[in-house]
Amino acid sequence: MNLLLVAVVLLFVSGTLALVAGGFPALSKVLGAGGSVAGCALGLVAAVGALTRASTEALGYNWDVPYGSFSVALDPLSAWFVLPICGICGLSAIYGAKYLDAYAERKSRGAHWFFFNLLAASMLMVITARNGVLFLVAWEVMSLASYFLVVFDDDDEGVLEAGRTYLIATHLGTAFLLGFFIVLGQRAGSLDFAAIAAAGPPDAATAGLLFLLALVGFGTKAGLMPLHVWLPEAHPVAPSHVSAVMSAVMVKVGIYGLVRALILLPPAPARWGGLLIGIGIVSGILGVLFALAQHDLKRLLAYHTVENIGIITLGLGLGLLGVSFRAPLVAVLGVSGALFHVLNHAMFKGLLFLGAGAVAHATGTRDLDLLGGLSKRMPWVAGAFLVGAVAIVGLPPLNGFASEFLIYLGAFGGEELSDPGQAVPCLLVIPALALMGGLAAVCFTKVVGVVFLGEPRSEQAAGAHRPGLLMSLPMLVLAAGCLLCGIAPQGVVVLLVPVVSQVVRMDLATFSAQVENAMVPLRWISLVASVLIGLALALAVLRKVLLSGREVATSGTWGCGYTRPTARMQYTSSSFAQPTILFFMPLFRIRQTLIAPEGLFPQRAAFSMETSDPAKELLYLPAFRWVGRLLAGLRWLQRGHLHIYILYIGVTLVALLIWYVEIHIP
Amino acid sequence: MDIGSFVPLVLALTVAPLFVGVINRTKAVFAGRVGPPLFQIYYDLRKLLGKGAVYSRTTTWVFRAGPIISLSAVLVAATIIPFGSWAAPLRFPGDLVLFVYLLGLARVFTVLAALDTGSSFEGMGASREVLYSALAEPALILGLAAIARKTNSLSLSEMHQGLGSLWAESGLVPVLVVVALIVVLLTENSRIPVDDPNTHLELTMIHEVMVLDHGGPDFAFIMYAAALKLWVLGTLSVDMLLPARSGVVLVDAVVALAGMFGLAALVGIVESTMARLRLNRVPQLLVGATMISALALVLVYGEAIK
Amino acid sequence: MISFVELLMILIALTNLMLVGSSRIAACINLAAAQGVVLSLLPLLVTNDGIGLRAVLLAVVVFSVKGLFLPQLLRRALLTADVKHEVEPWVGFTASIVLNILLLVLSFWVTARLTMPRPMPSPLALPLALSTILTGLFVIISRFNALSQVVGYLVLENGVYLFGLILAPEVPLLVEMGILLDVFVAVFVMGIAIFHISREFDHIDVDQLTTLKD
Amino acid sequence: MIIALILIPLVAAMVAFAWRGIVGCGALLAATGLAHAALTAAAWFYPPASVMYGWIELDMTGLLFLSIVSALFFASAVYCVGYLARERSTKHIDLEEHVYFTNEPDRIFAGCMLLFLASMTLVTVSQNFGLLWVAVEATTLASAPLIYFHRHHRSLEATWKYLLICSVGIALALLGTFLLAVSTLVDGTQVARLVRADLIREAARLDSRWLELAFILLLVGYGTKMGLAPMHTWLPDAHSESPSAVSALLSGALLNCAFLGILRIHQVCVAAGRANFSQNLLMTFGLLSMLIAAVFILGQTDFKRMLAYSSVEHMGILALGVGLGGAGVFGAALHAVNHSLTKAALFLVAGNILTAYGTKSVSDVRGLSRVLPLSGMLWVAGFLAITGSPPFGPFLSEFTILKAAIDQGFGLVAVAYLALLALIFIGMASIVLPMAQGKPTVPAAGPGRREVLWSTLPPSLLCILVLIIGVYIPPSLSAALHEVAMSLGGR
Repeated sequence: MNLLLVAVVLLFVSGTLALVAGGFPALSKVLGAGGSVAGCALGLVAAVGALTRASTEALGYNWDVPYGSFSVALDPLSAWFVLPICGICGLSAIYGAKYLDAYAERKSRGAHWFFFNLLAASMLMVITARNGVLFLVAWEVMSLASYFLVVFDDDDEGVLEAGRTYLIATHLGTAFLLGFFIVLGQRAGSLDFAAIAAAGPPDAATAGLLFLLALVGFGTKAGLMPLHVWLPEAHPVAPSHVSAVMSAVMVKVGIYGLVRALILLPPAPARWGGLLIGIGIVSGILGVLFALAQHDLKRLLAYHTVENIGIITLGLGLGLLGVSFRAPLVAVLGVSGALFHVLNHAMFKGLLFLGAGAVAHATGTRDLDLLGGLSKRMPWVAGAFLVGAVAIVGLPPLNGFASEFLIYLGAFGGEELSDPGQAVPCLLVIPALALMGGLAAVCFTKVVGVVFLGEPRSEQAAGAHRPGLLMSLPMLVLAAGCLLCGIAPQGVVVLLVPVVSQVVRMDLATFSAQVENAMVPLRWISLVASVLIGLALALAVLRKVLLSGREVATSGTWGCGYTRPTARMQYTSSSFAQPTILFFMPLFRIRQTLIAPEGLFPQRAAFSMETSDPAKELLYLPAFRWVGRLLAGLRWLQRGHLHIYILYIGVTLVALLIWYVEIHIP
Repeated sequence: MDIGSFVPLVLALTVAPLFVGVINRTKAVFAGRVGPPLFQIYYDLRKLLGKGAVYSRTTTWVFRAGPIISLSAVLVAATIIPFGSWAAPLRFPGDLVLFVYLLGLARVFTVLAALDTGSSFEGMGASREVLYSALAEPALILGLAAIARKTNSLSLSEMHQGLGSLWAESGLVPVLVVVALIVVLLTENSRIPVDDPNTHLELTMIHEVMVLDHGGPDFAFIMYAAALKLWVLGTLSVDMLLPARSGVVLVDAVVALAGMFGLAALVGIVESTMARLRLNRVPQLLVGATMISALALVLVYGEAIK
Repeated sequence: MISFVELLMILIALTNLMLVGSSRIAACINLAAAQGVVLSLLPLLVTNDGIGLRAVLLAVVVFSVKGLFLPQLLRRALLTADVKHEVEPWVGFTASIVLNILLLVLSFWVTARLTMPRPMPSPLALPLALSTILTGLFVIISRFNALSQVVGYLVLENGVYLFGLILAPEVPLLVEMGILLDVFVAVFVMGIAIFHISREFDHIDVDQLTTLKD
Repeated sequence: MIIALILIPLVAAMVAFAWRGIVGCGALLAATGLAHAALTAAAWFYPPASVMYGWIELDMTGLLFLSIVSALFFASAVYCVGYLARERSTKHIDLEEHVYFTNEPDRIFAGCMLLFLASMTLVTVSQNFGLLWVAVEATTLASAPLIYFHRHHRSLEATWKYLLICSVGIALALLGTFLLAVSTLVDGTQVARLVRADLIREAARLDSRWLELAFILLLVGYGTKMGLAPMHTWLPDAHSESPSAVSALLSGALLNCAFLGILRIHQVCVAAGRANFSQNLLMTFGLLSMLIAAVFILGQTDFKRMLAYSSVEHMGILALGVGLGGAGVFGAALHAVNHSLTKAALFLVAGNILTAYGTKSVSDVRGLSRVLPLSGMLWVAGFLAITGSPPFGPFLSEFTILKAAIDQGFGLVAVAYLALLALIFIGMASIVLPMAQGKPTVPAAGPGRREVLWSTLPPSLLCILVLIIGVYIPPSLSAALHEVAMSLGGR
């Protein structure tokens, strides 16, 4: 615990120093990034220690603000979330140190590093806070810091717009959290989590209210549908290493909050689990579908964050159902799958965003239809990105598969769920996950294919350059992590055991038994993964042997008889995704523009597809407009006429007099 | 694990190409031609393995990695499938999920290899392939889920054994599942009515167009992988359909083999009697298959209740 | 047979009515002045413990301030700011009178419900105090002219003062003096403001001051 | 000592008025402010004795508000040093009507500022309701000329409205004071003087009817001055037209003083066991004010008016907090401090923006953080603080008030409160942030575009104070706030 606090302090101090040293960019960069890396390293050590010891260390000091106390603790759950936070933040800092040089002449980067390290520190504080006020303060600092990171490039009006959307969304979400913590602390008369836990569970109605408040409040940060609208706006416009941190880690803090809330609340009734599963399925499927429809690389990735958060949520929901159905295996599998996916998603989403950043950095565009052929120009990035893509699609032998596999097992439920009423909600998860997997495959074959393969579609893409070591290294590390967690999942899930036992409250005997049940298939998975890789290598060697000594020619791609193919004839992302989108047409609000070729010698023809987010178009904008009109209807109150103003006073006075005389005097 | 459990694998590795041969022969018969010899695929494979290769300038290592990874994925998938009364060498709770995702892996790399060529035709095929398989996956996994719930086991081998024991009263469920499985099989292996393996117009192709640029050993890998995939999925259906146990291992094996070639013939017949569907009809077929699987799952519970 | 106090009360009521009814600013000022004089007589009558020094002093000050000085101030302002001497009302005169009557009724209704802490010098006193206040407000509201608004403010203050006089004569003298001083300064400052307005805008029609709005 | 508190500014004012050739009025202001602040600080450690038979006395509530007044006056005085220097030139071109106008002579301005300080000090120390009334009225009269510092049409209009509306309100407050006196009559004899202490001591014997009536009238009267909707109408005009230093004082100090008046009578009501009555009224007006503020902040085009409406909002929050009772009162007391400091800082920064960009229209101000880096930072920080974001003070107070609302079982009130806060956040976010960010609309170099210490130091210090309160409330302060809350029937 102390170590972690040291890490927090280190982050904060280094950030501040970087801000002070803003005048000397080099120094400020070293201070900021270096401090970030050092702090994150410390944090990782602390977290791993806590996980292996499976212990809880708490500290409590009094803090002179109303209802506040500086009580923090590092229990397995917190420690588990510290892993991705520190891992991703550290790596992103290394990456960012190089990435930001592009802005050298336009921006002072001291402030950036301040907020970056502040973000990391505040996330750690949120994870460890054990007092409502402390939690809220850290939470809001986190949101603000990330906001200022998002609007780093404030020359662009779009960036500011997106940032504002984000700030407002997160602020509204926080409003629900305020309510949540206050209501939660009512029985205890204190906002310390310990006291709340001691005070015993609230009645069912209050618990339900609390659950909803937490779901909305934390769900907004996590980006659950339909609370996700800010996410695809804000994540793309931020500098890429910030996008990585936000998309891979900060949304997870929302998940952490949800889990923490569930621990503080009484055991969940089945309907909570059902609700989570429902939301998870919606977020997952719609998330991936919208992702499929995007042309902006980073926006696409942002929507995939929504999808993966959906997967995590339905894993959690599965766990809750397991608990309430007395089905320990389902509970353990669901929760551990979800939490494992938290880590995995952090790794591959971080990797993907860093990759996207490298692409944007090298080509100056994020528009898929302008990219292509980058795997020749930046092979390492391409390789790493490919690993991330395979991982996010959830294919063996990588980590994405391992965690989804656990959720699948939980969904099948074994002998535990014989009653249809219980089994059906769980079984719903299966086709949903399958569909998500399939669609994710569509989406990422599209991304990898259009960005890295084929011929470049524009000069920018053709002129792309290697990103350099500082930017490549973090990606390679993350890729290695994805592979490692895919090949040896059981090794990681072992660390998860104490965490899961916190979430599913069951006696250790049954619990450990179930954990063993969950472990067996994982060992097999790791065996298969290694076999798969071995086979691939063997075949590669075989091929080499076969081709050795034979002539291996190169020529143009077979154009099916057409001899003058150009890069612009390639399939674009729009055309690749079109069949799928057309099939799911009812779910989209699509604007298609088609300039059909005409005549014998058509001059120009074009096809493009814009999809807008229905949640935003149909839910939020109308609501805001309505409120706006409602309030604007009162603006005649202040038209500048003095005697009208005094009339208000007179009317108020007379009204009050009459009211008083009528009501209070018999 | 016993030696017997390796028989299905060996069988798959050796007999899979023959299965394709049988299909082609059946089609030839229906078309009134002599058709290629049954072992044609073996000849092709040998010839291709002996050849050099020509690569497009556009392509990168992804193009070369495609066939390799696809083949190895399918190979691993083959080690999960039981045959006759032999359990698979690789069996553990949840291996059915692994099976589905291995096929997915194979597909993804085929598609990527296709996109690596930068040819618009191959892109076209790829974009169709991914949609269809995305829709096929739920059908497949739901069908397997139904059987899994029925036999209370998450391993294909155990499911197979389990079905055998309750074949008598298992009733409609396996049949429905098999129907769904066959649709999936036709899709995954791009047979008629989903795709026409020996059409000659690239615009209409799905699978074949994706491998246009491959040659030599790579193409051999692809052909072999395709054959294996066909065999594996076929075995799965046959296992579901004929889980009868005579108690004599060999008899079961023969029954299963017979089933396989029956299936091959069936596919051939379908191909030579049906026309391929319009591209935009295919998704409906797949959704239909998913519904059938779902129905099977519901039935499982229906039986559980009564 | 009505007492002298009653008479004064009726006078106040009449001044109110004439105030809302009269169209000339000068007349309004005079009416306000008259009201001030009437008020200045009251302390001598309402105090139940004989006429003491306090009462006299108060009467004198009130007379000089409300009866003489402030009206004079307003008259001078009226001259300096050469305004049209007709007040242009927002509410027509007849309507004003009717409304004023209604306000009077309202005051009676309200005050009737209250329990008096002490015997009133006259049953009319309290309602009239309230109605005078309301009248003052009404004048401020219904007149566009800065000067007439000040007059309204004076009437308002008169009402308040009447209220205090009949209900709480115990309020220490010092406070009353302070209060008078404040009213005095207030009107003074308002006078200055009006002077500036008339110089800046060459009119003192408040209704045209509507630049600041949302 | 208390007398000194009032006399120092008074004398200084006299000097300013009398001495025609005086130079360095800014210095005079700053010096007086410093002395005043020093005395106030001393008052924390050596509680001054009461004078004039307890008419003038410094209780904890008074001391709290006095400290706010003193601190803010000192800040604005320092700001004025730079401001008057900038505004020295005789003729100015009016930004909106493009006619020439002159400023008030410095010494008049300074004198009125000092009178303003004196009168506000008197408000905070007067225990007698009559005297309180006199003092409040005096603040109006002293501040009216300040609003008319820039002698052009709009400021004159604002002054007139301020003068008339507030005078009317004050007149009603006077009536309320009389009614309060009436309530002290038990069968014809007065049981208590109009001094707070006596009233509280004899509260049980007061006539509750007349007391409640008195509360109504004082609420309307002082509420007008405090800016509670719907009597708030003078506030945006006066705040937007007066010099920023004055706006800061009006918003941060004057409104509080008026609020103090309401608190005093509320205190009597509490003592008399009529707390429910006054609390309900306060809650109603509080929520109403927040609503009105939200209406006019959304889509506001003038950033000084936006700040003014935000003051209306926060006065509403104060009223709501006191109305909720319990911990809400503590929250309100804390919020009074937070709001004053933050809002003053914001107004001072607004003054810098005004001089740099020469416009009050939001749409014409962009890229502030590049033209005036420090002011830009303060502008955004102040916005975050005033909208109740951690780690700034207002978060804690607004949170406390929210908690009070929920704990007292006013669920709907809590919901409305949160909703309105959210609306106002949205409104201010879409006004303030675009101003701070983006490409500057004016060249970085130009008149008034250089940040001088006089104009940046005061707001910076205020912001730092707010930040400190946000992360650490000194035990002494919270003890004082608790004492205040206790005296107002809260916790």
